Amino acid sequence: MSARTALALKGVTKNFGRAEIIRGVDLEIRENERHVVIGPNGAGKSTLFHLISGRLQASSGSIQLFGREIDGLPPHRINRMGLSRSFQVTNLFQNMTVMENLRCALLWSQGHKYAFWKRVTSQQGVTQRAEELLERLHLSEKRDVPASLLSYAEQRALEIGATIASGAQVLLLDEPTAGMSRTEADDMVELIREITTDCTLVLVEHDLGVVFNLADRISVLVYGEIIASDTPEAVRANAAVQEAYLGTEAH
Amino acid sequence: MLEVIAFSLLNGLLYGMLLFMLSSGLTLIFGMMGVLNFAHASFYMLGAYFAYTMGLYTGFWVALFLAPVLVALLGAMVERYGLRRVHQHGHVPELLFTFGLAYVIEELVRLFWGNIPMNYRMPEALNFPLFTLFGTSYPAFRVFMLVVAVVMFVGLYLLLKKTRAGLIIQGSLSRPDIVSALGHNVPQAFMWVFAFGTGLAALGGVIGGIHFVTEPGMAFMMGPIVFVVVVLGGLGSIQGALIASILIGVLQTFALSVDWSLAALGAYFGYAVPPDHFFATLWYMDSTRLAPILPYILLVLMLIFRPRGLMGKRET
Amino acid sequence: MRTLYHKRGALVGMVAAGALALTPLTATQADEPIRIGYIDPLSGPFADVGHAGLNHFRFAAERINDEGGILGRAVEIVPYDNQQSPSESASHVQRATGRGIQFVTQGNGSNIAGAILEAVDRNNRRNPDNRVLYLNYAAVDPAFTNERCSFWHFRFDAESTMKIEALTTYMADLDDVQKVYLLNQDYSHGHVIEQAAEEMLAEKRPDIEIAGKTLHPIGQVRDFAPYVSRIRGSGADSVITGNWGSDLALLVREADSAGLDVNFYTYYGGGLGVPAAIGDRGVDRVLQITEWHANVNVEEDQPEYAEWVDAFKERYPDIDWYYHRIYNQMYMLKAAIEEAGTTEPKDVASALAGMEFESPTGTVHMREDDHQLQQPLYLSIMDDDVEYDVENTGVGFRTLAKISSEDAMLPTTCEMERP
Amino acid sequence: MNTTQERVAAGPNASAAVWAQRLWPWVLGAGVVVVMPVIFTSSYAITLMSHMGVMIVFALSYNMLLGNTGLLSFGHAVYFGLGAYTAMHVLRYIQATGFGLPIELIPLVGALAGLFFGIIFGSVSTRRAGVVFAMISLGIGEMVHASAHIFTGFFGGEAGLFGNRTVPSSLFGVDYGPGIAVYYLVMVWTLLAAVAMYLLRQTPLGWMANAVRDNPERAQFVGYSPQMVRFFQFALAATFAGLAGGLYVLVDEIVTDETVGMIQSGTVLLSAYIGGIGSFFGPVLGAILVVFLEGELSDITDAWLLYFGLLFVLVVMFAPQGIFGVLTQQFFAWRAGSWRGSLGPRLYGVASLVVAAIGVVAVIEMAYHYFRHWNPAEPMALFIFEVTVTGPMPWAVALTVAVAGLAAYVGHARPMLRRAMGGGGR
Repeated sequence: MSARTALALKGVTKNFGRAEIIRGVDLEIRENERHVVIGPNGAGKSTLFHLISGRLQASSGSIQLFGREIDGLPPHRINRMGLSRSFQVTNLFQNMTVMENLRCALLWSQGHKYAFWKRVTSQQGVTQRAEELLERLHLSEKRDVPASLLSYAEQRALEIGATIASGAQVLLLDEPTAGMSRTEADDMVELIREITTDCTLVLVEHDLGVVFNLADRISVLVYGEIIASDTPEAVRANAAVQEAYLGTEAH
Repeated sequence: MLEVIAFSLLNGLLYGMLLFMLSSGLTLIFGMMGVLNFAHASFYMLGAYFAYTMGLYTGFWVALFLAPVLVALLGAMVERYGLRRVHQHGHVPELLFTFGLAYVIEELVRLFWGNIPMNYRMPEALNFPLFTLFGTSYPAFRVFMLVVAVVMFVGLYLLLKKTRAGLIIQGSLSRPDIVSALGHNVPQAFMWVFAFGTGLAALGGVIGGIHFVTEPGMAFMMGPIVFVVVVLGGLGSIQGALIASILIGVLQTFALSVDWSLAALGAYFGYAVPPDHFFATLWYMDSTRLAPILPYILLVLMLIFRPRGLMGKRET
Repeated sequence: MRTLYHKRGALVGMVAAGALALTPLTATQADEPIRIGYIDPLSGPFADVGHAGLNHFRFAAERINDEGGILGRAVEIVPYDNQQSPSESASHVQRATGRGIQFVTQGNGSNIAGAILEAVDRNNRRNPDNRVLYLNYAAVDPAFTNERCSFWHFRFDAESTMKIEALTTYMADLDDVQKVYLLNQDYSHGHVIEQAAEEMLAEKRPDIEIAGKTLHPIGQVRDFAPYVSRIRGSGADSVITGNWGSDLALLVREADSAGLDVNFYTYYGGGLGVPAAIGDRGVDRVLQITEWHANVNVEEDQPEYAEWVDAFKERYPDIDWYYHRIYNQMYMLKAAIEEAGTTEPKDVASALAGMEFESPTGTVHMREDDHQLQQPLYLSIMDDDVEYDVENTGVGFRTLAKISSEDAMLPTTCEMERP
Repeated sequence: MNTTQERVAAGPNASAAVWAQRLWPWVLGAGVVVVMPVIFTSSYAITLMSHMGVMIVFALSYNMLLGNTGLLSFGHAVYFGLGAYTAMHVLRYIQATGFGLPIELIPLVGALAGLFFGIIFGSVSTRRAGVVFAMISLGIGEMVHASAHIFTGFFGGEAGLFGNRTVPSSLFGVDYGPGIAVYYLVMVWTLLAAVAMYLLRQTPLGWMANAVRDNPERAQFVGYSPQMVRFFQFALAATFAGLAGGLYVLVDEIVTDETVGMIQSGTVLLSAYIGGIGSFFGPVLGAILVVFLEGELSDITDAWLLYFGLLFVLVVMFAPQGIFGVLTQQFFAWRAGSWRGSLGPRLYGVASLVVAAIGVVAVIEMAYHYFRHWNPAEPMALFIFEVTVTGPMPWAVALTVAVAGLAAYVGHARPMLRRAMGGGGR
């Protein structure tokens, strides 16, 4: 395990009016770790992701990415610092083709920024990277199909692809296998495993099969608090977790 | 000076209440359906014309009730056969639809009633000076306008606070997803809200048509100001619409009645811009000439610094 | 993302649209009627004013044609709808010259007139073999016969400062005029009146106090209550206003309902739509300065011209013969063409310049220096006991004073370039 | 519609043949530009076509906002008008001082002014999209228009400003007095601007503009600030609008407050939308159509504004992809062979609609005659007939035609068409 800390949350809270959704979360995720956050519905998992990715601002506490404070920054700034995320609900450029989606995802990291003096399709670097990604996502056949016409599993795969395209070191994946059949979910796990070899991965996941298959470490979030954060084995054995979560959901 | 202030307040209040009649309907429609109805002022105009024509046969008092109902029915049809169809394409086409509708309504009004102002006068029963203040007589009709506007506000307030449908409407102004609580027939609910909103505008027209002028340009004149009020007051807030209406009414009336300029203000603090300075035109400009752009400056500033408006519960 | 084939349709469309443009382009022929391009608003908010003017011109043209036309050729009025837009008007000038039209006329709006004047000058400079004359029947900005004067422009209405000159001369003789309020629209027309009225009153009656002067946005004020309370606050006994249309009607109505007792000295108290909107509220209160009004025919016993006015009323029951200058303009044009023996604009212009013409109101004179018609003016007041009412309201105008053309005459700064 | 294959054809691996295919519309466009004035020689027609060029640039710049970036603006004329005013001031400056800027470059002055004001107003208005942006643009539009009457020094009051295009020197020694010379100058600029805007759509910024339009959140999570993307697009669109304003000055040699006004803003919105905001060439078609209708239809009928409004409403309701979109759709359908077997019903459908339209037009024209003519009893010319509208007969006939056409379409042709297309499409 690497010594560096990729993502560190200290005493993060989030209120919506009087409702306290996140109640003081401390979390440390090391570089190149595959970290899964689990917890019952309404525990605040998605909110936590929104806080980390900059979609929401924490009410208090600090969030650091590689030692730099990111709370309060807009999402695109956080993204440029090396953090990328996928969504629970498919969130693509629906009118664009698969290839175009990937290209868009690559533009910033390839340094093209807001350029209006060069054509996208003439940028060999972008094209090459996009083609590679297509290969790895097993979407080469669908290269020029609009995203909206892809199957659900393909859309999810493309979403993962768009997430990793920028070469971010830290990836947040929000329920990547939600709504998938068993085999589709297995394929997705396999894909994630393949394409995230040298990234730090933070997942929210319900499917416990996926969780224990993929995770290096697991954090359990219940009612806005982390009640355990440890290796899969240790979490499985943790009595508090069993009571609060596994006990109620996984008979 | 005192009389200028008193009259400006009275007239500003009056103008504000008229603005409120229009904007309350629009804020309902906008808040619930997300449709920023460009043709809203056109329904105000139709209210005036309908009431005028009807009044020739039935007299003013019948027209006062009948014209808004007719316009509301027309509004319901516009929603049912026009907006609902466009709705599936998204909000921008909806906006554009109402934009085009405003053109068409204006042309139709010109066609049927001509370009010249209508001879739409107040009923004889209200055509007398009610009281005299500082030597100026105050017509009874204006007081009547105020009464109608206040009655409307109270009625609307009770409707929204005391009835079930009202509570749901009120809820959905801040949380559009609640609309489904209206039951399974959301489209029909939309239709009636649209009809109700246009009916309110028409009521404003029945009265405003007398107070101002009933002519084909009246919608174009009123339209942008109503937007300003709705945005300023805050999305879906009836109280906000009331405050913003009165604010704009009083502000514009005051700017017109009182001699005032930045230079006067500057002189008060012992500062002056040299007359050949680039901003000198603005600096020495009379407030009367600046009055027309005041609402738009307010609008732009409000949208930049507080897009939710004065009392809005969520952003537009 | 985008496909190639989109483009073909665009070009097909372009070609199709272009093909349609062929229709209006017709060639000129020599023996056709003498055509006068009438450029005024025929759609939109000012359409009624434009149509009223058009009917005046058509009526006059028919009369001339019944009398045998000009040089044996018929006169035809060709309407162009300018939508009250300066740029649209300028392009209509171009369109008219393209069809070989040699005379254009316009009246509504000095901004429009400025654009037309510019377009006409430019055309005559660039296309010497296809010139056009601009006959201005109502745009009163003094600039057109002063610093912006042109050989190709003739004005048949009295320009704004002439009217103010006549108004103030009359007011100077009234002892009960003590405090005057100047309320005008915020554009050049209103600015000219405000400035000229202040200067001339100061010169003729230094004891008259300008109680206040206000400019308001044109065509946008719906509620004149604030202005009326300002006038009242100033203690004025008279108001001079160049307002027209609803800006005047609303002002007078508001003054009436607030019980404000002042006299309104106006330019356009009898203008289209105003009497109908003011009604009898204006009686003994609204005065106007014009080159003519219908009851002049009664007062000065002009049965022939009265017949003309009656015939017009019979033909167009909704409006009245209002533009006496159109009568002057058409008959002076006829005389000029007959004198020149040709419709060539340069020759007609030379004939028109300096022409004296016997009009029902007396001799009028087209001054050669600036092409401004010098004519008598009438100051009249709204009255409900007159033979000719206006707009079927039962209210008409009665002459208070006739100002001879010598008294209304003003010097000009025009330095005309003649070809 | 099989979009996949076309996308492949238009993809990045374009061969020389594809390049030729890409270029031919531009070559054809240039050809049309050269040929048109030979066919339509009157000075008015040439001015009309020059106006079309100006409007094309303006409408294309508008579509950079609405079509590409999803920003609905009600105040785009601000940049057109301010560009025009600035160009006019420079033209007058040249007149007054003999300053040596050649006339061919004056439109660039307009473009720079557009850019300048685009940066100023864009920085405050592009923070949000949607209704907030639309409202701010409306507010700024009203503000600038009202200012035109207040700051008469710059705007020249209601009379506007005049200039003379023949005064400045020419780079190529051309005399720009005749309209035809200006026409070619305008067209060269129009083509240049159109090509530039076409290419802009293919740049990273152009792509991200689409991305931000469709999904601003996703765009943020690939590193782009939606606000910045909107801002850049806005400033560029304002630049091209200013360029159009500069061209306008050369054509008309007059600028008035209506160039910054709401009506101008509305016209460009109508042009772009009627043509079709989904494709690059939609606004081109729309601009040509709108300028043509404004110039010609108003001479033919008093009801032209009504037709204009109805056309717009119908497009919004039934063809949100715009006229160009409908044409291309039909073109694809034809290529794909789906007209086969449904040609009869298609023609029948179109014919029934045309009949309905004729009936409606007849009713409107008669109504205008009845309500607006000083003497409704006077016979009027309607198509090839002469009718007297005070009697019931013409109304009955016209209404019958309209209703019959519509009924035939709704009740018969449309179901038939659906059946035929349902069968033929597979």
